[in-house]
Amino acid sequence: MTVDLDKYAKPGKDHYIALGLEGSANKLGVGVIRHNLGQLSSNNRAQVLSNVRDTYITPPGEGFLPRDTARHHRNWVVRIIKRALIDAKIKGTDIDCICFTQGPGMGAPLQSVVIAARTLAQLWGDIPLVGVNHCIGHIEMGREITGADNPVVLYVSGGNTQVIAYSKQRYRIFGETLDIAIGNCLDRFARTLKIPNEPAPGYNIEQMAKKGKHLINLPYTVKGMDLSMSGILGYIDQLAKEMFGKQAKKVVDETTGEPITAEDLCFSLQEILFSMLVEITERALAHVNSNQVLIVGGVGSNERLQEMMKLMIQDRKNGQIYATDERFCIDNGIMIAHAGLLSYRTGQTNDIKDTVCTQRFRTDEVFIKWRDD
Amino acid sequence: MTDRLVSQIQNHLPNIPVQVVSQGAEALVFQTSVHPYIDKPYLKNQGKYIIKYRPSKPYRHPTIDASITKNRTIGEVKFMNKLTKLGINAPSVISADYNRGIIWMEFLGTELTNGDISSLKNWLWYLEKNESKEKCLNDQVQSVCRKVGKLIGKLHLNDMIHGDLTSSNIILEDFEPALIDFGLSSYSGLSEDKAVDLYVLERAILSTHSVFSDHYNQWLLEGYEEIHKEFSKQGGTKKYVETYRKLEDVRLRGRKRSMLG
Amino acid sequence: MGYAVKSFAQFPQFQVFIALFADVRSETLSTVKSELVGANKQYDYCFLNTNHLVSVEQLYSSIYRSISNFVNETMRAKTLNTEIIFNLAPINNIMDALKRFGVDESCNNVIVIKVINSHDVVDNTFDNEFTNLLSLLEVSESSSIELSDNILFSLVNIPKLKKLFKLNDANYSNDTSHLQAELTRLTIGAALLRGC
Amino acid sequence: MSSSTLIPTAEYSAPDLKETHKFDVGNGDHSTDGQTTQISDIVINAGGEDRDKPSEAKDTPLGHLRAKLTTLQDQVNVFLTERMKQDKSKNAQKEEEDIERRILDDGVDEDDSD
Repeated sequence: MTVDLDKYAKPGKDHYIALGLEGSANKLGVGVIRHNLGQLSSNNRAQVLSNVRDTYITPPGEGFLPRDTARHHRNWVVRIIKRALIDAKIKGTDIDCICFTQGPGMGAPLQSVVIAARTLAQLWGDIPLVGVNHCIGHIEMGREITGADNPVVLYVSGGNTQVIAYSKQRYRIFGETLDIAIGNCLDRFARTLKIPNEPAPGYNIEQMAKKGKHLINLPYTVKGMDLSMSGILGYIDQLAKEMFGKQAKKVVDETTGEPITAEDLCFSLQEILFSMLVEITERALAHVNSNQVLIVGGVGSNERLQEMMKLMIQDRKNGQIYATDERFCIDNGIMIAHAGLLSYRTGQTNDIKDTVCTQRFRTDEVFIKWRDD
Repeated sequence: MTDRLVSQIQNHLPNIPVQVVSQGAEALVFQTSVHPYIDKPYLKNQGKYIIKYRPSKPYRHPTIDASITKNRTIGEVKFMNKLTKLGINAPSVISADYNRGIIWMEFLGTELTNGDISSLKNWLWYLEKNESKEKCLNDQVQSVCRKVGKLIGKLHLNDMIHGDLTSSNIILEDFEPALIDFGLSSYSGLSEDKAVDLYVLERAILSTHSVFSDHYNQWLLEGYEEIHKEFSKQGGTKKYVETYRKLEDVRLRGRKRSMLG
Repeated sequence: MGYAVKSFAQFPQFQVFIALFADVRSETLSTVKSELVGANKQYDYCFLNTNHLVSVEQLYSSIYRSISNFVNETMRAKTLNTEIIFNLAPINNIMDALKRFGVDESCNNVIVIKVINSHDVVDNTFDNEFTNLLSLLEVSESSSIELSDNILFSLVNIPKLKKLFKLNDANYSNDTSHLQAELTRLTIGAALLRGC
Repeated sequence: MSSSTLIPTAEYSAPDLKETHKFDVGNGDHSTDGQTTQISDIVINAGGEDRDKPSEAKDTPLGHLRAKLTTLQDQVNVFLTERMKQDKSKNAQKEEEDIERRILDDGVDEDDSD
């Protein structure tokens, strides 16, 4: 039995339009999505009318501070919304609901964006507001774009590292990081190496890793279904400081005797982190007896991670890997619009007083009313 | 896929006939009728042995793969050997090849009348399918569940954590329970880790044996408490109270702590 | 009684000659020892004392692992004969293993092992090894006794064995008829974990 | 001055204030380049440049309102930051008196405090 998604359809309107606002980290994203009436399916796909994004970039060696990130979002949000509406060729009053990231994420940036959402909702005639869990946004957009109906989801970003599987109207967390997120780990190592943050530190680490040859020994810290990364970061940060700091300590690869380079460090860090991620994903697949993997979150655009996941899934009976390109896997507004519209179509909306954002918002706290498989 | 791995084990162990018993995320479990070096070993079952094989993972860098396979295999043999030394029912180790991720071990369990292996899961399923409610909750079932509780209690009293307790990882050898599959096992004295171990089993029994799971789980905990009382001199009762309190916390928040977004 | 020939399903390319000799004189044993140290080709056998061997299963487990390491080129010792001794030991020190399991002048029961390539075996190969050993060990045929669990259990020094393998704190069942089985399991387990 | 002049106002009351504090933007020349909402120094010192300045205020009623709002926001930020400093110093002062009491009653050893 599939869930009726049209119980709240407006009479005489054969589609829905939703505006999505994302700003939980350093990316400000605004997206406009359109659903036709009826079930979403391969011949009734959600349509992306616009998907605009502006990223707050900091100089090399610097992370993004909440205060400046919120300032970036505050001063750009109106211009980005205007562009999204123009691209989508719609007016504010065409919109059925305004969806915003309610959490998890950084407090101040979330706040900047939700103020914009509340203002528009009242400006365009009391349009309903829908609070969206950032991770659920990634999952639902990934499912819609790739067509994967019930994948195990690996959510890997600057702020999150979780292995998630759907069961009984919840997205359950099967395994997760016990300390820092993988994106955060890669970004902080990029800062240690003073790698540029343009377009993204993780992207630049990936390019360097491609040139890496020697693998250095790093601790492998998987604990059951969970993993921990702060120890690895501490270890490789220390090594990098010794090699490139005042000491300029020369480190040599045992087997070839050749000197270890920064590229080798990036290569080794990726190999150990991604091996751990693929292992806990495979463990969740075996546990729920699934053979579909969907990677979401900014780190999901890393080709080496996708390649390793593909190698793992090929070993499972007609295993299938799904990933989205940088338009969707990196934080964006369209995913918030899509997930928010699904909530709206099952009657889940937020009164203004319930639109307070929260930094801690666990994926399994959300009732997935639009699924009942 | 499994055939690629079966051929891999075949060339590691030539002339040893193997059948796949199960395939988890990390390892394959085979059954064979050939003992590696002696026909009449000092084991519960002769003529049936288990081979656990950790194949190399193509996605992992060869150096990482080799060291993980080796460490995990050594870790599991160490854990099983310690159980044997402590007299906690578990398969005895026959032989091991750490570099290739192979462990030969004792085959535990017998065939139930329906041909399934006598794991706690299969036995309870068999009763639930073919027997009356009284039979499913009779003294024998009660005593087996209590013995399972005592077995896990012994494990925890030695600060050992199984890590993947399910009703299929408990084998009955003429109604005496034994633990198997130590791929996720570890050592910890923390009552939190022991509570999570119990919680995972409780959830597994709830989902696999939902009809009478309340009774099973209750008897199991009674056995767990009983063994702790027997060791009250070594602080067993205090440990039980602490672990039980943590179990109530874990039940509330689920396995996962709340995480910063 | 004579000797036994053991083969392993996994390694048909080898056959293993095994014999147990009782009442070997200490002087002969010290000669054997010096010849071994001098790497005299004639003494190309693995010589073991029986103090720390509780069952045939324990012995076979080491021979099996040694041949496996030999085939996979992962031997820790230089020769197969020394590898067999090393794989019996619970501590990661070859010299100490030789002292505990190898030729011991104070132990007059000696187990002799030789691994032979199957394609080198002709019908009197093993008989020749046996007669060669009778002369090397300066014993008569009657001193060769059956390599059985009962005999090994009668010869083993259990307190020494428990001390070497650190098994004094292990959990034994109160039915002592299980002792040989339990010690077999524990010695094999300990040897497997040598150096781990 | 266009007919519909929009003047933003703000007021702040708190139990320890005798009377409500009223903010008055005054009629100086306002701009959207707020003093208290600049980018952090760390970013500039690390060689970053500020590409997130708010757009200039247009010469329209709403444009003027935005500029005045910026001034008002600065005034509010300055006022609140000052109050936080006062609270901090008041707490520090209370902390001071408390130590004397604790030494006399609880025998807190003065030396081990860092």
